[in-house]
Amino acid sequence: MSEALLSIRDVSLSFKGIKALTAISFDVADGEICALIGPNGAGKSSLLNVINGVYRSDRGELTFAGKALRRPRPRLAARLGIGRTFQNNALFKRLTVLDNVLAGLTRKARASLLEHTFRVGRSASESRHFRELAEDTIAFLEIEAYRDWIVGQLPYGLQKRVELARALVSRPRLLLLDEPMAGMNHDEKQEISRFILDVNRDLKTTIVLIEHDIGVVMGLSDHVVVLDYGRKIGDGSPQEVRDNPDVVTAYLGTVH
Amino acid sequence: MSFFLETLVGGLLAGVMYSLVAIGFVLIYKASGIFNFAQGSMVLFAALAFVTLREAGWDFVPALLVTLVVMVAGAIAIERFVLRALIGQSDLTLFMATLGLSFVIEGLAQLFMGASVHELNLGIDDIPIEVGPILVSQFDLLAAATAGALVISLSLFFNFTRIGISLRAIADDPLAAQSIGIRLPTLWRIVWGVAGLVALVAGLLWGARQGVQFSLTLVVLKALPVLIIGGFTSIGGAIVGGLLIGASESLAEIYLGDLLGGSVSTWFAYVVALAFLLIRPAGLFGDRAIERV
Amino acid sequence: MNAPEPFLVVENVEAVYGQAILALRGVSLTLGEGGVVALLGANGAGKSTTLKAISNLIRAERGQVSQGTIRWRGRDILGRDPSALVSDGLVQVLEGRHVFPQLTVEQNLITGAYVRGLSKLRIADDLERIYAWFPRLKARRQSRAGLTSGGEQQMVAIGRALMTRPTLVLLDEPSMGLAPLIVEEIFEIVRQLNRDSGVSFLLAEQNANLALRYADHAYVLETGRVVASGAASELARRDEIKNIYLGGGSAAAAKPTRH
Amino acid sequence: AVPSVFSAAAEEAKQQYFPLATFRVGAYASSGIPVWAGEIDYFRYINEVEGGINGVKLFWDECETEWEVEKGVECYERVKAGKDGSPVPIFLPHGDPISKALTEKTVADKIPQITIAYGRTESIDGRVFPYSFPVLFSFWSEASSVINHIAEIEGGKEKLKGLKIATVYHDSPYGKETQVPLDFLAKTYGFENIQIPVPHPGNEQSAQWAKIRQLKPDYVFLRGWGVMTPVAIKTAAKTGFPVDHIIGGIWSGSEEDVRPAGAVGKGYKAVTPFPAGADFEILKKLKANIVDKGLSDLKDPKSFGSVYYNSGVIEAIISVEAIRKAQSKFGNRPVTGEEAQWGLENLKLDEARLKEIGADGLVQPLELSIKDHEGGGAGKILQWDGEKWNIVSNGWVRSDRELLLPLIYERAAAYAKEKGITPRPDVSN
Amino acid sequence: MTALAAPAPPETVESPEVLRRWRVGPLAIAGLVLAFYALGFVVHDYWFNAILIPFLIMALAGLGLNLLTGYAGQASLGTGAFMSVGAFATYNVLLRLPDLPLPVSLVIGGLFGALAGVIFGLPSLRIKGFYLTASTLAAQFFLPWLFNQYGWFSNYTTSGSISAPKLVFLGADLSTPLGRYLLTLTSVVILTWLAWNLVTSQVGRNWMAIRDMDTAAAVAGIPIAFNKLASFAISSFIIAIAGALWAFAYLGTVDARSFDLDRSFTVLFIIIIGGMGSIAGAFIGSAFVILVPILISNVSANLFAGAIDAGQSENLQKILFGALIVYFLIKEPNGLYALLLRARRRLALWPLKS
Ligand SMILES: Nc1ncnc2c1ncn2[C@@H]1O[C@H](COP(=O)(O)OP(=O)(O)OP(=O)(O)O)[C@@H](O)[C@H]1O
Ligand SMILES: Nc1ncnc2c1ncn2[C@@H]1O[C@H](COP(=O)(O)OP(=O)(O)OP(=O)(O)O)[C@@H](O)[C@H]1O
Ligand SMILES: [Mg+2]
Ligand SMILES: [Mg+2]
Repeated sequence: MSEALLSIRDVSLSFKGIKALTAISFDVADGEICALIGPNGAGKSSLLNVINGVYRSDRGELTFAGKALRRPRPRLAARLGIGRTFQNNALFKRLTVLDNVLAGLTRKARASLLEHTFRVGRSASESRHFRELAEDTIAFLEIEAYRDWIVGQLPYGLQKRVELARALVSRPRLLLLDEPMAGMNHDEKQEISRFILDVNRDLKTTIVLIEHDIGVVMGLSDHVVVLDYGRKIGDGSPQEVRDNPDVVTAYLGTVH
Repeated sequence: MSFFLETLVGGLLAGVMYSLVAIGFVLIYKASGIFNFAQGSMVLFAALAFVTLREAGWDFVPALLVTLVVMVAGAIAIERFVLRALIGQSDLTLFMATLGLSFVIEGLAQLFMGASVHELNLGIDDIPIEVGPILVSQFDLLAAATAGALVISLSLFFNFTRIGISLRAIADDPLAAQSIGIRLPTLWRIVWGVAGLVALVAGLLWGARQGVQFSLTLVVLKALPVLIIGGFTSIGGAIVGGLLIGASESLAEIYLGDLLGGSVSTWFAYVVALAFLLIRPAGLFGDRAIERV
Repeated sequence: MNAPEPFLVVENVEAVYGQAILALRGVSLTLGEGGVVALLGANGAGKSTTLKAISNLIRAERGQVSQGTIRWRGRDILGRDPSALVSDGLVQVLEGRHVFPQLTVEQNLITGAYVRGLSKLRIADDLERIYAWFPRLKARRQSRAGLTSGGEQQMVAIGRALMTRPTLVLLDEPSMGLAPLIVEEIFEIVRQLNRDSGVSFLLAEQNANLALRYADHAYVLETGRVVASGAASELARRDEIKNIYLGGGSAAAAKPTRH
Repeated sequence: AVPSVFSAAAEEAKQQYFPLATFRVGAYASSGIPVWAGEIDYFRYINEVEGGINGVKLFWDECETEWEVEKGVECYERVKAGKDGSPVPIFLPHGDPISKALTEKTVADKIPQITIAYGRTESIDGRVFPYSFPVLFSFWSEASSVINHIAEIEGGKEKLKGLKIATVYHDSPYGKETQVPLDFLAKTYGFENIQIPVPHPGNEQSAQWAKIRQLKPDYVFLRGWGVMTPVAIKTAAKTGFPVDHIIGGIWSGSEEDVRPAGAVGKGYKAVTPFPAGADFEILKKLKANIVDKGLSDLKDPKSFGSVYYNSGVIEAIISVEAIRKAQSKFGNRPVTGEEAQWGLENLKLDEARLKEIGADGLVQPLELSIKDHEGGGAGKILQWDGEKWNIVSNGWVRSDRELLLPLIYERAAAYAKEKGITPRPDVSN
Repeated sequence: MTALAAPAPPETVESPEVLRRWRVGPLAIAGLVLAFYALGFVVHDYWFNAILIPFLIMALAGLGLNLLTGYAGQASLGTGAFMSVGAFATYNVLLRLPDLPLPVSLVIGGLFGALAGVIFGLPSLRIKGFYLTASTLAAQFFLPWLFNQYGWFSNYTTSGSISAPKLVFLGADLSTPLGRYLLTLTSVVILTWLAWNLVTSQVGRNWMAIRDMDTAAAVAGIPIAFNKLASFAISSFIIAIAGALWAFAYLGTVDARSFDLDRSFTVLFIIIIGGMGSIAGAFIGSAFVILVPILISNVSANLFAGAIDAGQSENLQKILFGALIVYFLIKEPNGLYALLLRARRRLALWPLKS
């Protein structure tokens, strides 16, 4: 394992008396797949929201790629190369799949408003270039057939894929995935797992992922962090976590 | 000082009149997230129906009841032919539908009841009475009392009955509301019916002040800033907003008017409202938008 | 045809969205009284649409049933007002956590009881029952539902539907976004309600193993058609069905692994 | 090019086309309905009783404007070419904004527009505005007449000195039209000129009247519009200002304006070029020949003889007389706009002629010329007795037109300069 | 999963990349534009003054508002106010800098509109939904008040209304109906082209992303504040030019009151009935709003002349118009444009399936 790409130190977050996160610390190594698990309402999504600046933590520090993230804001995080998908699909509902994916490329855009308005300068070449990138990603995730569909009319599972494509297209260094496989059947989950592995391996993207399917987590991740009631109750390799009795009682139950 | 007080009191009393119109908006917005532009036409229609009956020789109470029945029938028709067909459409689409509706209502009002200007006499003298150093009109006090009573009873009605929560559920997510058995049609009829009642009250009071005529529809312009300040979803907010707007508008006209050349009250209320929004993006008492990811 | 007609009969139903997208192409299925039937199939197969066609919530999404019949307890329910169906005991849990965001968790749950017009006391009893199933909700009862976590919202949606005291529940992807313990809990609730109160369930579920474990009968959909059906235990054994339509075999099937 | 084509055609056409841009729905329908009734009733009277204007009967189409500019323009464009070979002699835009939008179009099309008691005051100068005719009573004359009426009450113009006269006006270009003349008259006569705006629509005026209570003016000149008038009267009563010291302007002086104010409106006065009442000779004739025969356009018999009804009749009389005048030069046939312009600019209605028409007392004596498209400039003062208007002035109250005209010409010249218009020479006859 | 055959995509919404790929589009549009120019030389005055010019100008205003509302998702009721800025600014430029060529004056007028748009768009950074819509009313009431209140804006005319000095460009007099038509048409063509460029570029896509979900847009790296203000600026620029044309190419003279709230409603109405987030929608909506009342009134004038009372017939027309609005909204909430697309698709499939 190489050094930490993201390090979280002592992060706390509360909402009107509800402690969503309490003094969370852990590191995500460069190039690893880190799974975040825990019961419902444990604070997993909140933690992702803190990392890319959707929520502002009350306390604590974040370091990304060696630099302290003092006041993370979503756009800043995006510019630094942190991509994200959401638990409740947050797609641009009335745009097509292709346009959703293209929108994910904004952080790479250089052409100005005026260039676009008058179709001069970098406008055309950039559009062409973006189009290629987007098509590649769409092909990679095997959703070409739906390229021109309005996203709002796609079934849930496909929407999750589109979201992944949108996050992926700008080649982020860190990808935060919030339940990317919810609502999918076994095969589909495997397919997505393969995509995630490919991205991780081929593009060297570091991934933090929330997932409830423990089988997937075990198969996919290098490192698992367990949250419960806003606290970290486990942190280690998949096997270690699985054998941790706290984790079993709080989360897994006896089923697995 | 007494001049200041008089201006202030005049403004506050006017503000109550604005609230009266604003409540109609709040009701419908609460129930369906619709910004009902036809509220002004409903005010006109109600007042016109009432005077027409009165002028035809009806007594006060029967005229009032029949008007109310007409308004409720209208509410049922609106639910049946417009709202039901537009369930789940975007806010703007619904908004525009109410604009279309306002054409229909205005057209119907004039078709059946003519376009003449009518006097509406509620039998309350508009004679000033002296309260200390200031003059207050009996009529205005009555209007204020009516509005107050209306607000309190509606607040109670909506906060302490199931209807209140059901309405918020519908406004939040009509699909989910239907999925658990909340009857949109029934509730919409109730709310639009109550909005018709409010329109009737507003129409009577405003009609008595300014005559029953087409420009009654314009009273909505006074209600909008009230809504922004109070919040679109709060009945109590409508009254607080009304007082704030009435008072500030009146004072501005007097004290800023000279400075800026008068007529500042055309926009002053909106600017006050805007300033409020910058501090509280959902008005004083409105529900904040919820967005979780 | 002397045998009494089954509890719920869906016959040859075709459904269209926006007068353009044909989502169901002749789906037929039956559900006996007190049965638990699973609807399986890949993304976009038409599971949710089938449920919405039955509950008639499809109308609100600009969809409509263009052909076929749906009968419940012997009566044609096609095109009936969805809320009327709820008061008769047919409730659907929508896919994707449709809570009322501005209402608190508790208010959300209470709205489910309105259709029965019960006294405050009876509602309180029912609430306690839901809280006993989902303690997490009790802790968050005063929070606005829109602000709670994804899984909490899912619990609210299910709890709220159960507050209507239904006799037929259409459950759309109940396990989505829930932690393993809670998923088990939900299926246990299904079993318990089914056994103790005779509530029937029609559930659309992606987790085929789980669904087949709890259901007694299952239908497999593909692109708007029923492509297989049978007793759950039998389907669970037929490997070719599992491989083709349900994605992979048993839990032991190869998982993608690193290295 | 248009008129020449039509003058040829018009000679064949037997009837005179006279399109009407009505407003029978929308915000101003309550005034529009009686106005058009008066207009149409008079036209019918001309056709039925007099057999047309020198034998040329009138026929008309209506198009609805809702008093909106765009609809007015559309309407004008739709009708301006005439119908069945008969040209349009005169267009009545009936609306201040519409008339302004038509100012240049009417010049291009050579169709005169008559704008009684609205429109640009400076269009009195026919050298700059050849096709706009603010006949009878401009806003400047209105203001001046009101001041002169106050002077009469007070016992002479010298008594104006030191008086406080407040103008409560609708805050719009229309409302502001009287600021310049009042300013000028205040300087001339030495009264204090207070201006208090009321924003549109004027349904809430507590602040304005609180101010009046504080400033204690001797008279209030109320230049209202629509709902502003009854609200002003009511609010005045509420704040203790004597209603009989309020004098309304032309558009604050109809039954529709005071009736909603109810009992407190009693004693309220207004200046108008459209005296109310059904006793005028021509109204009696209309009653006998049109209304009683069921030919009237009026649905509500109460409105017969009202300010608005009479205003329609007056406007129709002036239009008909202008056409008649034009026929005297161009022949007894349907006339074109250009010909009607000549008719208007040479129109002279003296007492004798008015008597013949039966309009003495209803229409003021009038003499138009190229330099003077107004021609009259006097109004009568009405007072509301709770039921109806009574004329309380002694005949027509004249304005100080001689004083004001130079100012008006100055403004017209400035307009001409801005628009690059070369004024027509004044070739009176 | 991949076995799932995807049916043809439903084409009810304009999405940037879909538009970009239009093949027949450019030719058809060029043809349409030429046809419009050609129209100028065959029709009668009435068509220019009463139909074509107002239709084009309202379509332009609709286009401007559609950028803001349909694309960027910020509903505004300040359209009338921004039109008035254009009219009064252009008027003052024409008056005070008479040597500038006409198009430059128009552009300057538009820039003032853009400035006003940015100022009154600032609240959008904090406020959303109907609260924002209602707050744009501040612009709607403040700006026309300003122009009415201070005589400087109307060069101290007593009437408070402004009218265009002679419209001349390159020595050609554009004051004739044909001239005004060509001026309007050319402005509309150019601005439509620019708007088209925008909405089919990354900018348009970003606006639509913000419209559909602004948190997600921010997470995808889209600068929210900049884009919201840019949409206000560009939309107001176009609307302001529409306002100037309204004043000078259509009516010839206006006062501030003619840019009242009703005007704002009309424009909003145009885009909703025509199709939100669709360029063609603005034109279709404008045609509906301008033509349908005229049509109804012409038809009823010929049909019922004399048969029913004039006043009642007007009321019936108004009811009919209102009912039509509701009817079309129910029939197709995405606007007439979507309705047309669907009809076209039906027609294409016609022999196969109804
Ligand atoms: N914006 C917010 N306002 C109030 N409470 C919040 C907010 N966001 C999260 N919470 C609360 O914080 C807690 C943690 O929520 P979070 O969404 O992080 O859980 P989670 O671990 O992602 O759960 P799940 O698996 O159900 O998605 C929950 O109890 C939730 O209600
Ligand atoms: N609101 C809608 N508008 C248009 N098309 C829709 C809508 N909802 C579903 N569809 C279409 O109908 C088909 C069936 O979708 P449905 O949601 O029933 O599938 P599903 O089996 O529930 O899939 P998932 O497992 O993803 O939930 C899909 O092709 C989908 O694109
Ligand atoms: Mg979560
Ligand atoms: Mg589904």
